[in-house]
Amino acid sequence: MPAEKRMRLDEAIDRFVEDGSSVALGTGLETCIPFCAGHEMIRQKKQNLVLIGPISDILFDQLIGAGCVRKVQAAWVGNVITGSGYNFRRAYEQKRLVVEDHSNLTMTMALRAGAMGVPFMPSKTALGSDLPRSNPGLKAIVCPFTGERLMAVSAIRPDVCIIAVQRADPFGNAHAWGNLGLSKEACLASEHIILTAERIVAPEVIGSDPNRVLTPAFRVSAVVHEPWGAHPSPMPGFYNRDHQAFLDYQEASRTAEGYNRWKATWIDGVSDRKKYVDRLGSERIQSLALREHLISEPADFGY
Amino acid sequence: MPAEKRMRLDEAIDRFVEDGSSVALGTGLETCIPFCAGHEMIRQKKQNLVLIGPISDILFDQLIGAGCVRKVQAAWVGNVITGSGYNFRRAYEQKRLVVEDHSNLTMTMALRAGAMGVPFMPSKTALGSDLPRSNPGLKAIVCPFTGERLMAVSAIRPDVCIIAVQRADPFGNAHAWGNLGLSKEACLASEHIILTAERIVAPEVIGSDPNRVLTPAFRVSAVVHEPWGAHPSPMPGFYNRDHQAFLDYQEASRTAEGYNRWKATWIDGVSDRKKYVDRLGSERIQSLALREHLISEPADFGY
Amino acid sequence: MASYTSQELMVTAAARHVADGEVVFVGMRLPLLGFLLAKGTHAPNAVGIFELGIVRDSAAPAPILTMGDLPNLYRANWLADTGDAMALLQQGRVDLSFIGGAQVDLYGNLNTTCIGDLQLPETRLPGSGGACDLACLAGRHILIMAHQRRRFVPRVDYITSPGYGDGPGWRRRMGLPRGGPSAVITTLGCFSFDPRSRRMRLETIHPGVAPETIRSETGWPIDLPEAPPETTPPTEFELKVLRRFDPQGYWTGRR
Amino acid sequence: MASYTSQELMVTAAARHVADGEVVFVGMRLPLLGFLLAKGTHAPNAVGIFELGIVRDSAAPAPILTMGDLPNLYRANWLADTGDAMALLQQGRVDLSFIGGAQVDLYGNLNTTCIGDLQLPETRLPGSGGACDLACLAGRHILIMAHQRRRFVPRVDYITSPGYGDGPGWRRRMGLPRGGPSAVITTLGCFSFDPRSRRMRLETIHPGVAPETIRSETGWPIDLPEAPPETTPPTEFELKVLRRFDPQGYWTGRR
Repeated sequence: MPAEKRMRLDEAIDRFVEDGSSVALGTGLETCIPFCAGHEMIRQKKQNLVLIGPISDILFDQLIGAGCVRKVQAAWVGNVITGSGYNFRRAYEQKRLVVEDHSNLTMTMALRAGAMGVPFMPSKTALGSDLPRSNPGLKAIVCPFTGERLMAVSAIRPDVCIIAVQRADPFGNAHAWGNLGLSKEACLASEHIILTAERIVAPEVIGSDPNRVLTPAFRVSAVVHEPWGAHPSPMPGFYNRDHQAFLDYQEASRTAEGYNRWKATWIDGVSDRKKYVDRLGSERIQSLALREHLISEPADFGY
Repeated sequence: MPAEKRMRLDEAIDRFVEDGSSVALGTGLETCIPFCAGHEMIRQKKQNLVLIGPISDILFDQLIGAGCVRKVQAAWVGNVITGSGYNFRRAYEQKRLVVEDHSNLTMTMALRAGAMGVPFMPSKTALGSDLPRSNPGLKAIVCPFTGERLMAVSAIRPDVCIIAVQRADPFGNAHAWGNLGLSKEACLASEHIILTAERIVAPEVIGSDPNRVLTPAFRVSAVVHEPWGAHPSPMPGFYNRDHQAFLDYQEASRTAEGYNRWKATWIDGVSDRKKYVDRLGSERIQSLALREHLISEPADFGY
Repeated sequence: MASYTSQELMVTAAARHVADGEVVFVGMRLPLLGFLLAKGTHAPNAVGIFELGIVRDSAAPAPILTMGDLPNLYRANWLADTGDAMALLQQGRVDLSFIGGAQVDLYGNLNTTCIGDLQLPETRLPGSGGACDLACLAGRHILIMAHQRRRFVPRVDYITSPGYGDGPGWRRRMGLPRGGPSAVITTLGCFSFDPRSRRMRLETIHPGVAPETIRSETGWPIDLPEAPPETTPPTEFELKVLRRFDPQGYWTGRR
Repeated sequence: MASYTSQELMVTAAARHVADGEVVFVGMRLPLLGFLLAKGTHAPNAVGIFELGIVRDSAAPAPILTMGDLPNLYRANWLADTGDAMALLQQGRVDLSFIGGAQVDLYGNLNTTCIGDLQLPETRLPGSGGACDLACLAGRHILIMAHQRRRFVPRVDYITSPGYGDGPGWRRRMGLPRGGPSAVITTLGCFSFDPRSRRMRLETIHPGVAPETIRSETGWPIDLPEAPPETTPPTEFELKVLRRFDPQGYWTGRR
């Protein structure tokens, strides 16, 4: 019998995210961002984190504003529907934050190199760009076969990867669906994997469709049951994007004081995700529910 | 409305596989091998083909025995449950066949390089082995970041990739499930993709689960309805492996004459897959049916 | 004639660059609308690739603010990995993409990383996202920008997304396999690049804009024809389709 | 004592190398049986990775002749790509693997490509499959071989799967990140490699085999102890489990 890995979110963050850890978050780009886990890191006052992700939407900005972050390795940090991430800007402009600039493709290759256990991967992007000026992990090389110029991307191997999934069993088997972004690479590349799941289900449910599994259970360190864990980002099969939350955050975070008030309400003012959802209120929650359902055609995995 | 791509197998092979084409086949390794397509290439007397695949099981051996093949790029050519591929041995030992030796990992990286549009990918395998002696696409390099020794693998970009899938719509949208091997890389890397499908279904069926799709429809050149197209290899959700066919082939192919008799019966003696299945007979067919079913848990792709 | 906002004019101009059947790598915000507008009008067979790992050849069934909104996943042709979308791009399977930016120069180099010095910038911007990749690897790409003197500079402070670098031959020397900006659509006009000099040049001026405004809002001495042709305004049909995709005017400035 | 075939002894000896909880990259034929036997006896928590793109921590629910048989996909932990299985291997997540071969030398280098000259071989063999990758990248690997003088040669004709090359330090010099053969299980005995010289040495001799047979079937002057210990034969329980997975004796020679 494999080991049960179920635990509370605060336990998982306490055990696997240390001060100084490198943490991959938001690897679905815009969907399934594990906001619950970022908020718990803020509540636990983690320090000197290195955040890794392609497009973090506002989660990176929130962690930066709370003073948890030393460095960001990302392609884009901001607010997808409004633009700027103000805490990110402030921290960088005040030299409190180191940024290693990636593109989505170089980040993909960096995590894929980590996943594949090689120190680099070649690409044809970023040639001629200034990205190598703000990223020592990018270096132009020459192809040993064709002689053409390529951009080598150095591997990234996060200490921890946190992924919000739809359903998991207590042993770390989990189903993820929708656009998957860099999630597969990030899981494979990371030393520890924390899954936050909308639902905990029996192993038989996951075993009925092993193609829907994101990463093998033996590589998973923790399984956390955290409904609405990705709010305000969308979770396919569960809830839509809460655009208003992104707009509200944009307004609130224009100043450090505004951000702190927002944080007092939505992070420090709620002890866990359950309280956060209570604060959102049932009307808000209901407005995000799926209205149009589309159920996948069955596949038979028998013999 | 996108274009319909449905056609008969003989049309698809005639249009997209030319003499001298490089063709990726058997990218599921042991499952979903498109035997139907290989047999049609033999019937059409294709010449000077370059076969690309990790472990072809006996399909490569059959094409080699029929004199269709100039070169093989593969990790392993034989008969998975019995060992040797006799036509392969004869052709190589008589210098009628060029082989570029890969491992499963170097073949993965070669097709992945082709898929990613880069001329090579680095690996840590095959270092110290003799594979570079029989494969000019392998070359030891030094990592530009760490200085460590790596094996660079040159990209492979097949002219055609033929994949046996469970179900497809007439526009090239298709579901594939089970172990996927190198199929995703092979599709992405190839100029043309021919899908042979156990079932043709409405677009709504495929659209209900876009995560189950192997490759985007706009890259597919032909969709062929070919039930039992992968026999004697197994097709998840449809039929089990026909071990007896592999054993029979082993015996038959020990001599060139034996192979020719086998070919006269099972390839030249049947004008298409329907006739092949008739020749197998209903008892044989029924013995391969799934007895234990396992239906995938639904996922909701709504909004 | 229909009334329309400046953003609606820009999105319409962008959409018209999409030929039917083309494969478009679709970015955030205005580019997303441009693609939807093209699909809804003259390019019904265009295929959209989204960096999240989405390929779809139909428009989303409901209005979306961003590509990660669930209607954009609904009945997609393919939900896959970002690496799969990038594979199609890097291979050369993408005909066209659109990129927005904060700062551009006369060779079409784009900056979305920092205004001023990289170490001590006046403003730190969000970064590349997929823009660098699109500028390097799409068959061609189109820039969509607010036209202001502080944004149209002789040389960008940081090349996030390469244009023609320092002129003819630069992309080849850098090792870029193809592409380059084919157009710039601004709040004042539509621009292209001279095939010989690779410098930005005016194609059409938006209705009601004075050539002098373009000159004064451009940070280098831009050559302008005496009487530049006008940008064709959006048709009623285009506006109707566009407003179906952006009913609140979130992106097109009617809120 | 139970009667058993030579193959049953070999599979049992192989299975005993699997520690509970280990991650095993499982190859074709005898290695597959060895893994199933270990899972069914002392290593119920072993995890199997298969090059087809399969990860499973339970035994297949029905007998299988090869890893692609559908019962091996049934309720797997993960059905994915070969590249995903290879990622786990290349990263160093695989503790152990088993490889069969046609020709081996005293440093454990394995040949499954050609007997004789590469260009004009006496026999062309199927090639590496995943064997080269396992020999390069698993934490350790075990060779399973028929013990015959023509197969146990001083130097293999072709290194398909690297062992210790030409001796101590060779793997490091080649750039291999870890690993090396930890045992060779043959039809005559079980062997390991001297940690200093990296040469193959006898550990146990199979019941009923004369030391002289090993000497005469080995193509280099192998040192043998006076009275080598005997390989522990399969227990009744091991045979019972093994025969459940190979009911026809297809692999274990009872047909």
